[in-house]
Amino acid sequence: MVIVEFLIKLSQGFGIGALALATGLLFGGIGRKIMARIQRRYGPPFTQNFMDLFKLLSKGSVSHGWAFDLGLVAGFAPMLAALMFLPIGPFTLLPSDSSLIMIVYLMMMAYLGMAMGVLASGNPNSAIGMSRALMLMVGYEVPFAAVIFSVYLFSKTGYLTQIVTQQAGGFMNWNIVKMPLGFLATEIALQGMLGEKPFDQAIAPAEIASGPMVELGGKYLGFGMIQHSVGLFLETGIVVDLFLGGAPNFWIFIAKQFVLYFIVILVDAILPRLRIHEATSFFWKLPLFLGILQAVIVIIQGGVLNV
Amino acid sequence: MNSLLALLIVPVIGSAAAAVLQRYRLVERLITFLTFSVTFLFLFEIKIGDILTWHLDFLGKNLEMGLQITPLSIFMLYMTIAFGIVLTFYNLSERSKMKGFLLLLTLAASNWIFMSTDLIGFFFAWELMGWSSILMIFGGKREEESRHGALYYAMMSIGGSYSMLIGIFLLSNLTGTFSIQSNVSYLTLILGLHPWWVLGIVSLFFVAFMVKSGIFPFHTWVPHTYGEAPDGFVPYLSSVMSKYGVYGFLIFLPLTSGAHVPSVLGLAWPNYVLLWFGSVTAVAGSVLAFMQDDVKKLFAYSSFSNLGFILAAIALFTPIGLTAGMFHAFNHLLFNGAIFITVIAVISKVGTTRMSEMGGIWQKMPLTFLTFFVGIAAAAGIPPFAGFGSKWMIFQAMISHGLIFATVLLFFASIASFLYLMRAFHAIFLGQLSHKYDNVKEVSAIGKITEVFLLGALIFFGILPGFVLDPINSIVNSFGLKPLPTSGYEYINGFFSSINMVSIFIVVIVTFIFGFALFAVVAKHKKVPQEDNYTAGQIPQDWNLTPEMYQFSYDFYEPMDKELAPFLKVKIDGFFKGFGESVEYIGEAIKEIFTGNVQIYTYLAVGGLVIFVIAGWVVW
Amino acid sequence: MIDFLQNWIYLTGSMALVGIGLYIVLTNTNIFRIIVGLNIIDSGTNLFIVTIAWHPKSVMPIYTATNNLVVNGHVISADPLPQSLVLTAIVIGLGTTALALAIAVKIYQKYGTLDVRKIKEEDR
Amino acid sequence: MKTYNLAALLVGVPLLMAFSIPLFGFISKQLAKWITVLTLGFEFFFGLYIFFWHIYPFNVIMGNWVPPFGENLYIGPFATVLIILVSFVGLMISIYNLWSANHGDVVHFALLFLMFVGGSIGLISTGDIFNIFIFMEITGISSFALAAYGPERRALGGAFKYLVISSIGSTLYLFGVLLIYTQLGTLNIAEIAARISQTTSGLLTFAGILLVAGLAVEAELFPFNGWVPDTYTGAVNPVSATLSGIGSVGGIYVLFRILMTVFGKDGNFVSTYGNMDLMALVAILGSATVVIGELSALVQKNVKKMLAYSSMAQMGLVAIGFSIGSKLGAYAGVFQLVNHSIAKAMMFLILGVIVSFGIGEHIEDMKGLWYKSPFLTLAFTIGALSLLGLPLFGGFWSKFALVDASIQRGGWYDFVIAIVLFASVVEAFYYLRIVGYMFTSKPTSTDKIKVSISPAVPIVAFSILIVAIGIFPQIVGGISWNAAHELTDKMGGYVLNVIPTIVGH
Amino acid sequence: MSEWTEIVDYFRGRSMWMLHYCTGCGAIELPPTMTSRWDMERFGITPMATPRQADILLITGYLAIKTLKRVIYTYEQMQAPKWVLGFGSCTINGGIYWDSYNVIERLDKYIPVDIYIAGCMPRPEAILDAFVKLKEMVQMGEAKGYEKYVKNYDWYKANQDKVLKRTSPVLKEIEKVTKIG
Repeated sequence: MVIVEFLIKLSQGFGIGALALATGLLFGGIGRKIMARIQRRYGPPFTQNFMDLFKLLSKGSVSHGWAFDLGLVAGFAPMLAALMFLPIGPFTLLPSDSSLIMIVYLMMMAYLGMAMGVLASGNPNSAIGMSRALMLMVGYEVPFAAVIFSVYLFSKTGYLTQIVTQQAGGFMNWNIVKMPLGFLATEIALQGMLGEKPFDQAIAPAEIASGPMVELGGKYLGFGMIQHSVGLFLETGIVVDLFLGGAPNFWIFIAKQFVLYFIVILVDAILPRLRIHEATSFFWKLPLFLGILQAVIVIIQGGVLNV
Repeated sequence: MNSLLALLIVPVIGSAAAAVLQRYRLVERLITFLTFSVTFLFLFEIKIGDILTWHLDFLGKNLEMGLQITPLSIFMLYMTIAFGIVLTFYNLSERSKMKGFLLLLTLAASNWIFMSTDLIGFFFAWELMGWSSILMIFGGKREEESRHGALYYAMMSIGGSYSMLIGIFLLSNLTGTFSIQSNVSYLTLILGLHPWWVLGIVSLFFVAFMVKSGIFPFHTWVPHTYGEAPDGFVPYLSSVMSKYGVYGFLIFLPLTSGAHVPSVLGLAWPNYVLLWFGSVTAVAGSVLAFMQDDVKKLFAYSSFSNLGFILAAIALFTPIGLTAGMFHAFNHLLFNGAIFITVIAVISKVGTTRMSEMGGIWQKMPLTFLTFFVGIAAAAGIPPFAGFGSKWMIFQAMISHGLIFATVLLFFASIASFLYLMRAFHAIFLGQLSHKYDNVKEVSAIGKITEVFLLGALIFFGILPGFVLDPINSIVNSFGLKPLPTSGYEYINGFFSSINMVSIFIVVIVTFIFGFALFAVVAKHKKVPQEDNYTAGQIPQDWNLTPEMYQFSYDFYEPMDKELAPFLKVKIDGFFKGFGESVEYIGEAIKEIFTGNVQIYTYLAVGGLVIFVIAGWVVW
Repeated sequence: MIDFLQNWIYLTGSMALVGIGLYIVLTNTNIFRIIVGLNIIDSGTNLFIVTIAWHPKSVMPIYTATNNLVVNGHVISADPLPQSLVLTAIVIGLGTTALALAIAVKIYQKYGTLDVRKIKEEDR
Repeated sequence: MKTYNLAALLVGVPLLMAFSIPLFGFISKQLAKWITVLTLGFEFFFGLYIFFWHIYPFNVIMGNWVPPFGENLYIGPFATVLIILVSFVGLMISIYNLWSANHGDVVHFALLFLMFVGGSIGLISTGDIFNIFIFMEITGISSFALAAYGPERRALGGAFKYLVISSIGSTLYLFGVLLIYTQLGTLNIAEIAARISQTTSGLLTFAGILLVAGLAVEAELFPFNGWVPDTYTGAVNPVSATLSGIGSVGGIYVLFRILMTVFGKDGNFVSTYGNMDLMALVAILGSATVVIGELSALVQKNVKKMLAYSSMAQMGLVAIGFSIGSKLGAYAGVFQLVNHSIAKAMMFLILGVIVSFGIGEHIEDMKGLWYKSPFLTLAFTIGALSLLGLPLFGGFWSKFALVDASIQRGGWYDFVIAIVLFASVVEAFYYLRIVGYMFTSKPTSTDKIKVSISPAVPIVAFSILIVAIGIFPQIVGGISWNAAHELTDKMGGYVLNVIPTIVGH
Repeated sequence: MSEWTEIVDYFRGRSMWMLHYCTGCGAIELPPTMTSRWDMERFGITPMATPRQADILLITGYLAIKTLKRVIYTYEQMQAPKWVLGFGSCTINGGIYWDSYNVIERLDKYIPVDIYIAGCMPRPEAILDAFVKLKEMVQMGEAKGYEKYVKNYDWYKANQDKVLKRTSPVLKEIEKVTKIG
């Protein structure tokens, strides 16, 4: 019985992964299209990212040793694992463990694995890129944490599923209405999380030869792309669950995610790249202020929890 | 023989034997290891509530001294002795200059600290632990620096323990007893009447504990000392010895739990202050750590940063806070031990502690690399390894009190810990392998066994935290708090949510399997040597490009310096150093009194006499 | 008790000797002069000891038929004890002086100077 | 009043043997050295006999002249513990001398040494303040001569400085004694003690100041301790050990015998006489001594000089302990005195062994001693840690008691103890620095030091004693408590034991 | 199996990532090709930063011998399948440098060139045309330059060595060079 359940879950998980990957790739393609249109280009087809991924997975590549391989897999697997705890619309694969901080830390393991892989290549460009990525992470995770904690305090629960349930019943129940400042902070943090301009220091192609990815080719780059796409889905999904009240079905969920991503793309299209220390300190100023302010408001509104 | 006494006697006997036989290094190490093991065996003999008292004819009184086993002390004993066994086992193959007899004295002291029911015994053991560890640090590799580090530690530690000494007597003069329990209950009794007075005394104690744990602003000795201590001893120093402070805090923390003192966000304000000390420590440690190039110093900072987490959590003194703090203490012991043991393994092979001179060791020491990887993953709080659960609980404990600023600070420290861990990981193991290290070999069989054991422990306690949480719950219970509900070995129950670690583990494993499968299915890769690297078209051989030149690990987070510069200007280290220097300056001046000229001495004597006579005249 | 303050002239003398000795010790840099100063201090002390035992109206402290030691219930004899004390003190002073002189000679041999300011080692 | 006249041998035997040593010296130089060992061994076992059979407190009556009329020796608990201490330290140093005093005027060295120890024992046991002066001079003259021994010229300079300051000090002491005599007409300590509160003459306070000043020279209290660094450094190491382990013990003993027994009031708190609190004066001197001694030692690079300064500072610590005036304070003082005496004597002896192997006294020369001789390094470490008051060693308990006493006394002693503890941290720094040099660095030459049996015996004995006291503080604790009782309860503890018929107050 | 190969080739043709090795003046033609006027991204062609990621090596001008050495190194660092585009007359016959002592005349003597773009300079239209041609060739499975390189490696190597040995005297003074760095 347990095995059957496990197999069901396994197949469901596989499905979720595929869906997330597809959505992520599609979003990427749409993003490129939108970007092209903003720049008055025709742009690649929506499906360009699928073709790119397919090509990458079929292309030859070089490996710098087993740590390189392990790192790439370790960069991809935990992201997929984190996905399993995300409420996607009404459906959550493992609702009992969908603790928000846990998901955040699983995502970090993905970064850790990715970092291990790219650093094992021994290329200084990847090291510089990784160092920038990590410094940026110190920036955006702090306001994001403030927001997470204020949501915790507001919802009095740490389960994403329950946070979603609490927002049921219409637009006015959404956390975006109740915690607008927090949403704003999250939206800015999301820009950094997705590594879009002005926060794309880590993979500055003309500057440090695409940073962490400098030695990645073929399937390794493909894995990186999968990680990025799933990460895109996951991160926007978390924000949707946190602030936009989840969704009654999958399509609305994706639509909401897309709205978020659309904002990110628009910002990406019009802003130049900051220097890394400017970016980091930017996150410690406005977004952190917003996040903390939100938390303080929540504390004042709700009073301190009784322990 | 009484097993409680055996916990003190056996290490002392072992210490004497090791001291006599210290000329034969292997025998000495074997004795050290065996003594730890035998002491551990005696642990099975004791149970909670065991008590042993004796009387000491001292100070003209018949003072009662005693040993007692509480849930907390047995937890600490198991933790520290077990770690000691692992470390001494590892040291069997290490050629570090650690003196086993001092380590065993430290063990005796530590056992006594955890069991003592009276302040005399506590202070005795505290000082014993202090000096034996100081002498141990003298054996470091870099001689000037290790001396400096040990003296720094000695000054702070002795200063701290004198502060505690004053506290002990201020207390015992009021109560007329040295018993810890009656003194604490006395303090609890009068806390409402004289809060400032009680807190004054308690803070005298806390200074000693803060020094030992390296809590801000007494953290400055930590990098100097950890950085220079003998390699074989550093893991013990950072994993075990920093926990004495935690134990000490836990003695006095029940004070404010039931008292009527002003509170901040539902937290008694002394605890609130303590929590801030913890948070600031966590941040300071993390921030300072990622500026480091010396690997031992880096993890020294990391160590006290984690102690900040622990302090912040136990300062809450709620069931979840206490559980989280103790759990993190355990996890810190584990992952810090793993990290430091692997680090010293690498140091012993490459012969330097500067990270910018290492790199690429993973190719030579794969098992060490894996252990280190899991260690830092645990240290960064990544599920499903040990270390995640406790950090996760700490955040929940903090946020459940609405302590948003402190929580954000701690989260920042946690992310920053990710930074320095990554930096160490990169600089030591990843990147380019220098030709200097072509002959580096994996650790010996003993080292491998140790590493596999630690690796296993990190995963085991990560996915089955209940084995640690159960004893912690009984500790929480013994403090009169309601322990968190338990629902099986695989569950961690937080305030806001609970997590089934096994299911997370399974999910991660499945995704990993899937990842590897995908990796194997898609197009093949080919293995290339390290020189075949993107060099913007330049051919490395043509330009004598050595791996060291192609390794970026020095000043890894240089851009951050700009942002953090204002905070780094606050130099507490400099304060202590300046203080020391001015004392020395005064000493130079005072020394000039003794000029060597007998007439000056006569003048002094006659002058002194005249002053006394005049003073006597005036007073009379 | 004999009120020794009556012997103010001897008292002043002894104090003056101590003062002079001290002055010599403090102001002269020559070792021998310092020893002489110490000796003068000794003499002053000895004089003081003798002084406290005696005053002009006292009689000798030997009981004979004609020598009344007690008049009207007051002891009027000189105190014999300080006499014995002073002998000890003189002997001790002599010993000290002799030793000091011996050391002074050796100092002159080894250091080549009698200046106390120069009798010291470099590393202080 | 208990009498035990045989105990006069305690003073008589060493002095007699001292002056007969030249005779033995004619036979063999070695014999002269063995005579010191035997004599001091006799003293030590006599002391132990007195201690273990609990015959103390008792008097020794000279020629049936009952005190206060005759001269007497009084051996109470305080004297007993100090006699055992002094004779033990003396015995150990004389065993050490069997090996170290090999050239020069060995016979007269033995004479002077024995005379010094005998004088010290006399000083401790006598019951008469003028006799104290005589014994002080005996120890003084012998110690000047001892200090002048040695091949180096700095010994002479040190001895001369000691001589000058000590002469002035003893003159001051003598003046004090005479002033007391003029007021009370007696020299017997017990009688003075009993009658001192009958009179309120200002001259007595003046006498007290003179006595404190005179005795502070021997007790090494600032500003009367100018001689300490030069003399200790100049003298050969066994002599430094003697001065530090025996000489200062006598000085402290007399100082507090006079302040607490003579000037003390009955009861727990003592020593205000008139309005001038002599104990407070000593406490100030002691604090100043501790601070100045430790800070001067801090910047020293010469280990021997460092030990000298540290000696000074430790005596300050002892003085502070006694000056608290309570029973606990006196207890701490006695305890600390014992610990310091043992540890410091041992450290000087170790330094002597080190120096005799051609290694210098400079701190840099201590490098890598651990690799040359673990035995000496461990012993030195034990001594240093004991002085620092770290556990497992005797010093822990005495510092513990000292802090306890100060804090119980309260008032401005809180400030004093803060200074003391600060100075202790400084002390910890420089001692641990030496220990650090010994442990860390590789030596430049790796010649092993083979310590022969004769210097090893005292060093081992001292170390074992230190550790034994550290583990079982009762060894010293019990008798120290009795001694503290003797000092603080002057009528019951001292006066009535000497003159049972006296009417106090 | 051939269907699978066809599918793969189809996608490869639709997603070609380009590493432009910009020597000489040809680089000036690439910005208009990439940006809104001509927009080569619509064919799925994007510029890449490193040879590991790239499918196309676009060489935009004359190649001095020293440059050739780096081009070959870069080419060998790229992973199969990979294609080379020779851009401008310089890569075909040396162009205006036809008689220079240190500029090679024909690129395909040293590495296999799949498509040459003639012209001095070729316009962006020509470049796009070449891309489209290359795409068709890839999708037809005709662009097999990289296989040719493996098959005839000895020949290429001999040609390379013949010219490259002239570079060695310059590069032998390594000490001087590395000292500066």
